[in-house]
Amino acid sequence: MNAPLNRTKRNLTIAKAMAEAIAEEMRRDPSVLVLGEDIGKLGGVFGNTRGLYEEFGAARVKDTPISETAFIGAAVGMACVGMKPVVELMFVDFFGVCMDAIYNLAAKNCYFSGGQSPVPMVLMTSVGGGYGDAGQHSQCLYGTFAHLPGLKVVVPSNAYDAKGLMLSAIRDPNPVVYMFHKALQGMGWLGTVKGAINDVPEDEYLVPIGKAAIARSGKDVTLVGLGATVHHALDAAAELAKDGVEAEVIDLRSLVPLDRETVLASVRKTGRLVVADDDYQSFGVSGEIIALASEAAFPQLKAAPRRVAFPDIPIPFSPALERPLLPDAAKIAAAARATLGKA
Amino acid sequence: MNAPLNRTKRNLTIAKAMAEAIAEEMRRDPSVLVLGEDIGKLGGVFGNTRGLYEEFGAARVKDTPISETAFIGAAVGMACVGMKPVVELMFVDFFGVCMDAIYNLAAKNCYFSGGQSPVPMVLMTSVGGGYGDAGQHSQCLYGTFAHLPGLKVVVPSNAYDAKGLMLSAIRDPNPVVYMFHKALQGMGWLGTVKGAINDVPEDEYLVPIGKAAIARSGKDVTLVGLGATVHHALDAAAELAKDGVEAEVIDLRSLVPLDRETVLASVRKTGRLVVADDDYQSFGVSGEIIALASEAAFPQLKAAPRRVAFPDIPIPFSPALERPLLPDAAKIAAAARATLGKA
Amino acid sequence: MTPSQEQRRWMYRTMLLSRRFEEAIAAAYFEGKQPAFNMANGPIPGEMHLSNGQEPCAVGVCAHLDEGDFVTATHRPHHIAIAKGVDLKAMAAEIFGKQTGLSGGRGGHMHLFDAKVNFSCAGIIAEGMGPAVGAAAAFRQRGEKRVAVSFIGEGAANQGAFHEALNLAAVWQAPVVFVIEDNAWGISVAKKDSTSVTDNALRAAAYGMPGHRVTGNDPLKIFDVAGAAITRARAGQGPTLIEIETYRLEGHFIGDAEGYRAEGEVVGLKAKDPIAVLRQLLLQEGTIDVAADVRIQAEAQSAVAEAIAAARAAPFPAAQAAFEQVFA
Amino acid sequence: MTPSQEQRRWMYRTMLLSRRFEEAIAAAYFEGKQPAFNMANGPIPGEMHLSNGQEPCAVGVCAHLDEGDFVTATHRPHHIAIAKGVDLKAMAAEIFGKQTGLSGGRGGHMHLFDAKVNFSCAGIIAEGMGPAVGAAAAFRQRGEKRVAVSFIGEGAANQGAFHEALNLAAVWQAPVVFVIEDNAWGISVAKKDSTSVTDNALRAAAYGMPGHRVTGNDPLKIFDVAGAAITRARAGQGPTLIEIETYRLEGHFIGDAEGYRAEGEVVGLKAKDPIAVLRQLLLQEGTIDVAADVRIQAEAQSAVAEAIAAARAAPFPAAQAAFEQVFA
Ligand SMILES: Cc1ncc(C[n+]2csc(CCOP(=O)(O)OP(=O)(O)O)c2C)c(N)n1
Ligand SMILES: Cc1ncc(C[n+]2csc(CCOP(=O)(O)OP(=O)(O)O)c2C)c(N)n1
Ligand SMILES: [Mg+2]
Ligand SMILES: [Mg+2]
Repeated sequence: MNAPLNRTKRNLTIAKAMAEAIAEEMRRDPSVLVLGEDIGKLGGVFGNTRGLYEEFGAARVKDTPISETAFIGAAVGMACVGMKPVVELMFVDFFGVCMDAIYNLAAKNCYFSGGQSPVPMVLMTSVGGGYGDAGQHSQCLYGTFAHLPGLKVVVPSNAYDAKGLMLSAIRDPNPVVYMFHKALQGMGWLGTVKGAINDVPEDEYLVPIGKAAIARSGKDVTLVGLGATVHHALDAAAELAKDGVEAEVIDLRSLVPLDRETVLASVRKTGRLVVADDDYQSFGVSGEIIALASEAAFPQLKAAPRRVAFPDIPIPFSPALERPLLPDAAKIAAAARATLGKA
Repeated sequence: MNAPLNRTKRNLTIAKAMAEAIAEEMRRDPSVLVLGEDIGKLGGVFGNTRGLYEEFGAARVKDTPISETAFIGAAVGMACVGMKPVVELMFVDFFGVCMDAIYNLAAKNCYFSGGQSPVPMVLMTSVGGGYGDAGQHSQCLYGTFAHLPGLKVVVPSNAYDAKGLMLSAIRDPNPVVYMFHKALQGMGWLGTVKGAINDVPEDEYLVPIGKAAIARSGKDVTLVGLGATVHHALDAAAELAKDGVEAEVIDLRSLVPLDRETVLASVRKTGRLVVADDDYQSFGVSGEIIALASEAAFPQLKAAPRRVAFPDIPIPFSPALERPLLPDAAKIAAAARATLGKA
Repeated sequence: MTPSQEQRRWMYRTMLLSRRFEEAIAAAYFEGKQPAFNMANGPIPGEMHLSNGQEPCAVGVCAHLDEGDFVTATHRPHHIAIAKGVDLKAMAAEIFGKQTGLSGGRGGHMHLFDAKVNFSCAGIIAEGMGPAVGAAAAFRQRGEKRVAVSFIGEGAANQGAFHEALNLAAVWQAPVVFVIEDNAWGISVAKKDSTSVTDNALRAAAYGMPGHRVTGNDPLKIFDVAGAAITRARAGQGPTLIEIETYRLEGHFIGDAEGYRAEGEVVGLKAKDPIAVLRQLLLQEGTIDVAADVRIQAEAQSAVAEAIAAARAAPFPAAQAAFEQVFA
Repeated sequence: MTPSQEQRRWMYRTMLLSRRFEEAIAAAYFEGKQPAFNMANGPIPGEMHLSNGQEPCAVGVCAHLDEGDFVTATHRPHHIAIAKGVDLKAMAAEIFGKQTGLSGGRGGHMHLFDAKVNFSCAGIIAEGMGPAVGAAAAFRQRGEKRVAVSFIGEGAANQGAFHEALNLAAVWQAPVVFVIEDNAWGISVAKKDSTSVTDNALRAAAYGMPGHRVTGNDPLKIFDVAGAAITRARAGQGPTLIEIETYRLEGHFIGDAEGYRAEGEVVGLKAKDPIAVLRQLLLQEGTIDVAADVRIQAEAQSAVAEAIAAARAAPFPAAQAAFEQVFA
């Protein structure tokens, strides 16, 4: 990355950073095009394609029928003949109507073809709840996508990463599932975690897929998060710092490939691990990260690893029910304290 | 269970045990019916509905079009108005064309309705590879189903359990995903692991959903498996016994609810854990079981837990590629030895 | 088929009730969301899809149904729920996320379930179609005279589930009627940009079933066509597909800026507000007089006010309740 | 459209090649599986779906295509792969799971990919339809004269993906032709028990596109109808749906006991074997003489023998190769 020195800061939302990345890549590469529901004139329900229709027109920014199986399948066909489609699945919760095109087709064509037919496409999809949209519009499903081979899976936690990961995703010769969290997106109507809005260089830069970030350094306990939970973990770390506990916060950024080395190096250093995830708890991300540490950093682990995740129940509508279930800084800090025997 | 004393053994395949359970329940309960592709005259591609069409006729044993979304959705509607459908998704690999009807509809209606509309249905589906059927017909996807709330998930490893779990599943007021492994099914054309064929009482008996079985007792290391890997684990235990290592083998039988107590009790006793799973390794069953032990049996763990699972790649066709990837007794025994420092 | 005077009054009253209900919901929805509109805030969080203008579809069809008949609706469900007889108080309480709601706050506005009247809805496009076919098939198999009706939007007619459900219904000759509310828009995408036929009723022929299109958002015409289809289904003669031209007077959801609509479109639609049209007709033909109208309006208003007040007054569920009813 | 003499000979030769190939594959498939038939054993494990009898569909359509045109096929792909020009040796090696196979043994018989001739197939019903629409849309957008063809079975016409793909193709006016091979069976389920219309070509009207049914499993009629559709697509006039009556002379897969077939059904179909019929015609009309026929047959036989021998002789991939090409 070659950001000019002394440039003035340009704080963007993730929505704007995504749209900017796509636009830049569309300017550079005529094979890039965008497909999905309401991504044209409307600019995307989550604002991440705003301005593209006006600049590139209907031929390259195609509103589709409500036919996810067909248009995601079509994206695979386009990719096979030299295009680089960026496709939107409006809410990840809708994966159930089109998962075959994603996990059996996009994900496996490269392998089944022995590398003859790679599938350079990006599937961007919104995740997360907390705003009362109930159980079919609030899920994260990170574990669902990360479990199935052949897909890269990225989850930006801030606008800088959002742009850099989008550029990497579009240029990647493989299908990349790009999961953006509604609570971070920067759409006024969804509210936005402050830390997600940050300085985004106008230039082109890549955030590598498969490399976690150390969002805060520390030596006493490792807090692993992704997407929204990175911010809760940072808040928890600030809280813990008041008690003199130095937490290291890792932003996974990418689930596939998973940056096992960064997680392990941190856990080997701190000996303590808390995983924060707003996806369902069991058989998902939090289990995998704990298993990783237990298998490969067992000698260094000083306490039982812990996790703060969404419980294994459908996501309820009422804020009285939903809010208490979501991971937050207090729960993460409490879990961290428990690993330190300070519960 | 009240099996008559001194009865002669009746060794059945899982296929026969499943069909027998369904038939018994259809005789007892007129609201039970069977839906799916080729489950009528053909008796199911995997034999598990054989004889039902002849006994109960086309009205209660309905061959469907190749329309999984519609007929699984229809099963939910039937369940809502008092029927108890047993539906077949021929291969679990096909879940991508109909997952919405499973995970957002069948799984969540009870919750969304505040308990007004429970969904008593069984979704039976074949899993597993090892016979050269390639990457769209060989997956297990245990983790995929277990991760999403609202579904019970069972995996029989032998005919006795297959019948008892099927009876429990049909009577359960909730959607139960019943995953049967092709390598255990007892269809000649698929070959069958010997241990899967066992004595099945003619009487009615229930195997409770949510209760693991201790398939072999031991004190030195805990081997956890499900479906096919139970048999590999038992073979590994026999192998280890030759070296004086007493392995305890746990057959999970049910992933949701997960019998955490039985797993933990064993790990607390042995201090050592190996998980064997032929589903994809990451973000799935093996990670969850290891995480469970690490969180809740940390003080008793004497060595890093290990797993033997299918690697995170699509399942290749060629036996030269597929077979070396599958979990087997040798790999499990080696992992167990490694936990004992005998690698 | 022509509705009786009693049926006409029911249709008018029910349309009014739905409209007043949604006006009250919209007002409550805006509370606490200003100055910066944030969907998470206020007494009603999340998305809110209003059906203002589409009431004729609900009453024209549901006039032929009773409690035992099975109805599935969409993310835009209020008018249908009300016409199907869902308990208004429990529905309001659900939308406010209260313990007294239909499902104790677990579902919210997109997941209204009332098993007593066999009503449900869902947030996934076309998800209710399979269940309607299944319920109808069960009725047929048990020799019951009940029918099922599945409502969807015109945008949903391009979803795979639509095709599978219609074919399965036809193969099983299930007593089910599929009703498409064609409000010309799927969020911001116009029907003509998403749908390869102008008239979805044409698609019925792909399943060998009758198909009808009803124009003009006219409750009486809808009553007629739906009545014939439901009678046919009850008589064991199989499924029907109906597409109704209707009007979405509001945005896709509250907060939608509607920049994609042509200038004057909404004004034009509002000028044809079906409630005003029906009122005019009933007055003209003498089915109601002005006094009756005043009374009907007042009753609707007070039923809604009562439901909303009760919803506001009701307690929130205890946090622990979230863990209940995951399984039966 | 009528095929030229050269085209007729190509069709005959290609049908023969496909038939001989499948006979050889079937023979190899049975090796090592006896006495107890176990699919996991022998040089070719897994399911094996033969297309014997369906060759007219492949040649009648592919006669109009060249390498740049994009074709997706199903779990029953050999005849189409061969007609599309997939490398026979690499294909045989793939089916034997060898390193020299199209994808080095990763895919097998249901996942034959040959990017050089833009051919692929898949094991999930109707999965290839979306990709065909997308490839065609890309061709149109780039101003190329290439077309896409998606083959499916008649059972697949009841899958949601069918509906979505046809609608999308029509909305985009994509140069794609959908070809249904109607062999009357979806495994053990007869078309009449799964499909609400007898003629799937009727379903084209649901998308405002032309639909044609070709009867008699006749390669010349197929050539005619497919030629018009492909010409239309190439000229930018949009998609077409074609359903072809064809015959499945074998079981759904090898090992199928076919107890669901009516007595005499297979015998009746074999009596109409399209290869015999075409040979007769070509001899009669003088397109080939007996000597040419003998030569063509011998060539097919030896091409197959060579491919199978090479496949047998080729090495298996190294176990480690399984980890390669998961990602590009
Ligand atoms: C499978 C699926 N895809 C997309 C959506 C997002 N979505 C919600 S409503 C809607 C538009 C629906 O249009 P239509 O069916 O015409 O119903 P209307 O909103 O007009 O009542 C879309 C695309 C969804 N809920 N489910
Ligand atoms: C989504 C999906 N459902 C079911 C199957 C199992 N299956 C494989 S082939 C087949 C029958 C297909 O019938 P048809 O489309 O007519 O093709 P044919 O086998 O006759 O060539 C079925 C049900 C599948 N592969 N994918
Ligand atoms: Mg609409
Ligand atoms: Mg067929």
